[in-house]
Amino acid sequence: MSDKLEFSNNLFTIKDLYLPGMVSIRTHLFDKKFQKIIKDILKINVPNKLEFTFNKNLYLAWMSPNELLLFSKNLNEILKLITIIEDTLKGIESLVLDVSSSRTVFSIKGSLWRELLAKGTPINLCPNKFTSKSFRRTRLGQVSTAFWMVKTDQVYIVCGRSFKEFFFKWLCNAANEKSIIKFF
Amino acid sequence: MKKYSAFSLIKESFNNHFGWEKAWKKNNLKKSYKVIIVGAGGHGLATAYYLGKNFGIRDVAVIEKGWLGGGNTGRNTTIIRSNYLQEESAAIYEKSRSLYEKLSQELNYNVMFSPRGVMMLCQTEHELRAMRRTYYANRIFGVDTEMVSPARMKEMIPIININGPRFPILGGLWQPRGGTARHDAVAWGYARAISNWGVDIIENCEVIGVNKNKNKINSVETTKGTINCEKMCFIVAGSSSILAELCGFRLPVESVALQALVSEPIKPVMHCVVMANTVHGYMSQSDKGEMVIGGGADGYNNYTQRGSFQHIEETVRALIETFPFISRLRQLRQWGGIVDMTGDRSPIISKTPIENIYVNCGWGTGGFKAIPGSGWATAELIANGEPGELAAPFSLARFKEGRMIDESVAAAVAH
Amino acid sequence: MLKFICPICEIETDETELTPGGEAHLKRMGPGSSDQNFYTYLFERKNPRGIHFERWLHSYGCGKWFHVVRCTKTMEVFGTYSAQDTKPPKKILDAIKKKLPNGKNVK
Amino acid sequence: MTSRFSKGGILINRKKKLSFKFNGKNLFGFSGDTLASALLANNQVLIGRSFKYHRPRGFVSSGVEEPNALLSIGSGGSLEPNRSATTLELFDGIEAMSQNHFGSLEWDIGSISNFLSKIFPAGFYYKTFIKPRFAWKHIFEPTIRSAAGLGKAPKEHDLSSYDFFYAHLDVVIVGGGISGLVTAKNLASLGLKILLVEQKHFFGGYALSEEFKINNLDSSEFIKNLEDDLSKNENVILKKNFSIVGVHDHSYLLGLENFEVLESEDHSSIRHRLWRIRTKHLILATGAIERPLVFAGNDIPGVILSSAANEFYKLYGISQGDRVILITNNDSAYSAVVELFNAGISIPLVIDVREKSVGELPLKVKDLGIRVEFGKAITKVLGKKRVKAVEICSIVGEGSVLETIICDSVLMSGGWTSTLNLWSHCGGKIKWDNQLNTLVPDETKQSTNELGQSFISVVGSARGQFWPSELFDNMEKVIKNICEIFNLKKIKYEKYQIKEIIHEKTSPISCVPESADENLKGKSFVDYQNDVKLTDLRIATQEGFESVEHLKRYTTLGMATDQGKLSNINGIKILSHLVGKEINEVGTTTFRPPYTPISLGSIAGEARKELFKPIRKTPMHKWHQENGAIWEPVGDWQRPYTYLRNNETKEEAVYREVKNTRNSLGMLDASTLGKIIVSGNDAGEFLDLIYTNMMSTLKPGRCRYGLMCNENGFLFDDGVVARLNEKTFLCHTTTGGSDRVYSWMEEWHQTEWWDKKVFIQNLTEEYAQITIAGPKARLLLEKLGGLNVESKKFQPLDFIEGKLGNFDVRVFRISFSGELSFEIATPSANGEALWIRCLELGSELGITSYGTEALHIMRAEKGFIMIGDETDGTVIPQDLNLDWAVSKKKKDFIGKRAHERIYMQDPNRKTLVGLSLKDSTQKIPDGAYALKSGGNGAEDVLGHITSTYFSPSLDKPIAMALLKNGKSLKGQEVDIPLGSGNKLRAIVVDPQFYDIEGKRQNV
Repeated sequence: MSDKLEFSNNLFTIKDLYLPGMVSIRTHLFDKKFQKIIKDILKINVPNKLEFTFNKNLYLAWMSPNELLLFSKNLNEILKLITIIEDTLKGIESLVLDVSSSRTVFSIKGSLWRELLAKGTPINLCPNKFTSKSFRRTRLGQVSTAFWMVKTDQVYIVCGRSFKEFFFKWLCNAANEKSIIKFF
Repeated sequence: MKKYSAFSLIKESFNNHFGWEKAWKKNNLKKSYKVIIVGAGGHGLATAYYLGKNFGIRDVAVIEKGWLGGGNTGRNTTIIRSNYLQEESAAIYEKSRSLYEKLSQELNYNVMFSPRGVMMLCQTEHELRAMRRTYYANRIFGVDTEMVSPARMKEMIPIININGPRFPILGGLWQPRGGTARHDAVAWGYARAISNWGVDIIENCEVIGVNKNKNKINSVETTKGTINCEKMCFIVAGSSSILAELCGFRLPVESVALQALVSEPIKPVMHCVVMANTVHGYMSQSDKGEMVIGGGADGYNNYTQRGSFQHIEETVRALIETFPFISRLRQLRQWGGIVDMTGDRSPIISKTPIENIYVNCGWGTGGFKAIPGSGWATAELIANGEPGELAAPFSLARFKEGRMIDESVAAAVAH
Repeated sequence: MLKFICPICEIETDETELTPGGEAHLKRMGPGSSDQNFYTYLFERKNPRGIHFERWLHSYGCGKWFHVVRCTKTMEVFGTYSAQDTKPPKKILDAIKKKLPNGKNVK
Repeated sequence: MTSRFSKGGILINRKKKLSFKFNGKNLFGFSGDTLASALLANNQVLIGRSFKYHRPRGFVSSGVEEPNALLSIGSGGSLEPNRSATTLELFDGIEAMSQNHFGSLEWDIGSISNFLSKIFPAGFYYKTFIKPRFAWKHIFEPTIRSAAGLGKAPKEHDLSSYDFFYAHLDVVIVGGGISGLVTAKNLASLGLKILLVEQKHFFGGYALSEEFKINNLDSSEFIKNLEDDLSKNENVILKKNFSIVGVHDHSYLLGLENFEVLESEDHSSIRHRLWRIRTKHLILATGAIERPLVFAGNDIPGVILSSAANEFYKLYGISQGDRVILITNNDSAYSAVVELFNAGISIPLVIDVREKSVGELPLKVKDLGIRVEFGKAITKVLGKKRVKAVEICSIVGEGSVLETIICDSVLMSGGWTSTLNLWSHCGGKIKWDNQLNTLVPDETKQSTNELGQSFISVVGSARGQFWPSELFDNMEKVIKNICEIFNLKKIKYEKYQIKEIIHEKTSPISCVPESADENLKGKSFVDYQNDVKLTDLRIATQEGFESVEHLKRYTTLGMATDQGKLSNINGIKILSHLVGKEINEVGTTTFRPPYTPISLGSIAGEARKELFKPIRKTPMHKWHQENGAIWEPVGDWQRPYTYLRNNETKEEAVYREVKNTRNSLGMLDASTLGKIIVSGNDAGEFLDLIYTNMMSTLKPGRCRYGLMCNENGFLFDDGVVARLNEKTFLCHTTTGGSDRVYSWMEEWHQTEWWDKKVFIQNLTEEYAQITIAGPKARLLLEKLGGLNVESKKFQPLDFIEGKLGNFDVRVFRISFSGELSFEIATPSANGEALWIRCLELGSELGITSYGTEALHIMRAEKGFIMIGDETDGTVIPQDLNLDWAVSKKKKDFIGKRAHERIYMQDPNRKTLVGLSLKDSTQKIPDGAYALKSGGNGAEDVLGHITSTYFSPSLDKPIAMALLKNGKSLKGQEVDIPLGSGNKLRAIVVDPQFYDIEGKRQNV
């Protein structure tokens, strides 16, 4: 793998989480049978529109009306889950794919993370609009991304694997301590 | 008409310039004309000019909704070139360019045609190949162009950044006889010439209806009354669909906004026009010193003459990569024009489903450079009722037949 | 810089997150259609100065196409709806009627 | 002379001295100064030369409207031309240079054109330089061009950095003058998120210099209190040095925040930040700009707007001279006279063009013993580089001199123009109000937002009411309106006590004297920077340039860097007078963004150099980088073009790679190929519509080459489709095509065939893909181990899944090189490791990595087409002899109907052929055209070369071409003209050159 992507200054710590596990689950999310299966296997609910649900190790995010992204920091856990989910969903119109290699996840730590992201995304990041439940896909610094808040002072951002070096540079640049507004 | 020359200018200076006449007369509409041209932009005025010059048809009115030259003629980046790939395009644009060369003398009006050269950059291997194809096509179709190495380009345009790093310059297609002209002057010059022949130019006169007898034009309803005519041609870029609707048919055209901007004036730093297709931006320096910058069009239908700012951002980013020095210049002004986009991005000069109604539209982002050639070809179409060689390929029928004239050959991307 | 409510996400989306897709409700003409109909389908777009029914893609979001009703002159948005709706919802048509009682530009 | 008083100047901190340079001279100013005030403090009145005639010019204003005081600031990579000194807050070490002079500022050779100004009125260049034709190109234009422009462009890269920010707000208030601040105060308690911006480096606007009492407080104190109050409110963001420069559709605003002073102290700070704002409501508290009067010599340094003189005095403690006169058409300008008089300046005369005024201020001036002359005007100002005296005349008549008054500065005031640019950026209209003598917003034609509702309110003097007591006239209405918009309970509006000042109406007169003769008109400037005079406007209208836009374009009025902030209204008034129409009939021009010029650097933001555009890298990128790869950008991807070893040339490297692959073994990073999963019960049916050939009949475990056309029938992508299982297909696309094809499938699925039960997923990034090609390819796979790759078990167009060594892989037996070839896909995370493993194990087999160029050559040797080379958006599959991949059985697929059109059936369509050169030492150039043998002209054109290479495998040149009715030309000779004028002779052959029977790939 390429060199470690890590950055920190007085305000932010940005890190590539490396090799988390990710599964794309495509199906009709409103299907009650499907919702029950997910609840049974993962012990979490199917998230609402633009939100995510989670338990200890897993995040389950709403990507579109027919796609969920299941995310874990543990690749092996995910690989086990894929088989289970795939088997259980047989008979339901669905597509379950391991996409762990497709994307990468950055963690940004620092209480001013909203400010950092607002340099690149047109979405409204005010705390009452982007909440602790929110999962948003958007364009950020010319790159297609999705992010969600894992703690009040930490977000995870997903982007395509091939973009990650570019995107990391973009994040580091945006983390400039000299350009803080304190907008939020 | 008083002749323009250095001599008359000096003479007039002793008279405090009280002797100058109106550039074009402000006449009232007559009841009827042989030909009505709708749209007093460059193309409409040029059409009237060549109708008069080449065919002796001077019983003509040019009617205009707003002010003369106020559409895209006065809202473009004034680039003139003819280094087109397809034979049909090269023919009409080269005709146009060659007419531009002598236009000032012909009209006795300095349109400031400045053959300072047009450089098209090649920034990927693929683009280089495509540009070479254009170069060879140009040679065969009689357009004078040459391929230029990066080193030579740096000599010609010292402020260019040829080393990338993202898109290093691999070469360029140079058309030495391309350039720019003063856009407003082109309209004013043609207007002055045709007005002198007695062609009526009627501003602030909007067409609100078209009267037909069976399937043939009869008269035109305007905000200033009904005008009878034998033939009518509308040349109203940006409003073509609206005119077509009045006539009772539809055109394969969509209206979108194209934006441009200029920087504040600086001392001359770049003497030719540079076009960078990979990063999508083009730039020249006006005789006032402003850097004139253009880029891509919006992707949605729009009649507002305002576009989305992201296109300005993208264009400026692209040009800063190639010309880093402009970063510290300031954007002085931006504007938008509404352009007609056709299915193959090539124009339409054609008969229409209605007899004796002709249309000239669809020039997309490249209309200014075509003004004289387009006028020439359209005049021929109106006068003869059939297109000549220049106009024939640009008929409406081509879309039905699938005979596209597509210039965007570099659009496909390699493995 | 336009913004629309994506009817799938039900949130405001910025133009930079979207991709425009031209006229909506085109009827596809396949093999066997007449030359005129095929030409109309491929090229003869409605291009009104006024109310326009069009398609947009939420490309940087949910990845779904949707329909927008927008005035090309004022940029007013009359509403958005699913790409699988073959007709605009009545609510939107009513809003248009209210704005343009003479029905110009509206079919 | 101009100088600094020993005390006063509420903005400057006399304890903090700053040094700067002007034209090489070391000068001093104070913290809080603008560069303009600091220059004036040093008696630098002459500040630049005008654009056309190189006339000496001085400061005429104190703000963004300044047309004259444009300087070049800095040097090298931080050089900034055309910077207005009035808007630049002074910082230590500024290097400023005056512009647009040949020789020194004081002695400018260019000013010779001033003497020729009579011959060169507006539009002169349209009338001359016409003949002889060559002269324009070679003499006249170069001369005109060399005189063009103001400042010099920087030559070096910009060292500064720029920032973007997206903000979502409820209310944005533009203008930190008294109206803006009071509006903010009234809204602050409502819980709305508010941004208030002020373009200058201080709040208060004219209320700081034109003092009055508000709630029994001095206005400056009132402002200070407001500012303190608001800065404590967490709902309100207060910003100085911040301009809203554009209002765009759907209530999108652009704002520029300026950090130049900060950057001068700390080079790692950003220079500008471009704010991209969505707001629900916009309040314009943009104030007004004083207009000059038009009279002869009104451009001589020392003639200045009265409000500017007052501001320079009150804020920075600057005097404009020792003997100052005022010419005005209104009452407000008198306040400056009172201030200056009280400061001890001699005021020999106040000229009022009106017949009388019994307003409070004129009376006060009279009471001070100052001479006031009504009904008078200025014939002309005497002086060249500095005002020396003025000649006085009657307002009526031609300007016979009644008296000459010695003075060193002339203050002028032609009334006020409300600043309404932002009101009209997005479609709002503006009208002229004869009563108020200014522009006012036309409430019936407002800018609207996405809901079709107006979203802009105007408060304060931007509404055209300039006296303090009128400032808050509609404030209550605006606040109420906002409460309604946000559905808030009505709040109590705070009332302010401001004493009304009794005043007389402003005169509509803007040019004096009324019937000035031509000589005087020729010296009366309307647009300072572009040197547009009264005579120019007269000539233009005489020649029929009567619409505002024509006038503007013909004379360049209002086209300068100040965008007509001072000149437009006077120009329109003069035009209306000349053509005898009301101002509203003549019309005002459309204001376009930006309100004030913004740096191109800020527009690009952070996206420069390595952040210019996203770069996509494959998992093996680092290895390529370290092993001599030369990059070729394909879409956003970087792919190795070839790998240079030692001192190889590019060509040598490519040939080596080809030969090595053909002779033993090569490997290619094919990770960038698009990989799209289409899965579901209807997947086969769906793909039958997408591809031209039949996919539903493909057996699981097998692959098929497929083509995609658009609805126009033109081929736009190709690739191999593998059927993974009964309901799942994996579609490979070109590198450039992966995103496009994915979107294409989604689009058709969502908008046309949503009844088809499929899911589509783009897995391009999920897999790294390595092509192993060459006679020894199977050996390598066997060495990797784990899969049975025997030819019988694993046939061409088969694929297998399993473990290759330790790697999870899917191996496809497909060949684009014509060699025995395997494409190995593995999760991207393992891509680099597998690549390195292949190299290690392959080293004894003589493996080499090859790049895109070798790939291209090998496919051309085999006659395989390449999207983008053989296709150009106008080619249908049939043209490329790919009829076999276009199903005739299927009822429908995208492009099928289009293929039925007349032109697609034309036997003269260009079709793909091969070309073989007689002389094998030559190479057909890229992009060349083929003509009938012996032909020369356009009518002889047969077509063009689509691919041409020297084939290292065959040791001869090969090419493919699209030629008219190509099949009929087989065996015939064609000519290929070269750039040199020579021709190559070629023979039309089959486009397969190498291993025609396909023995090599099928072993």
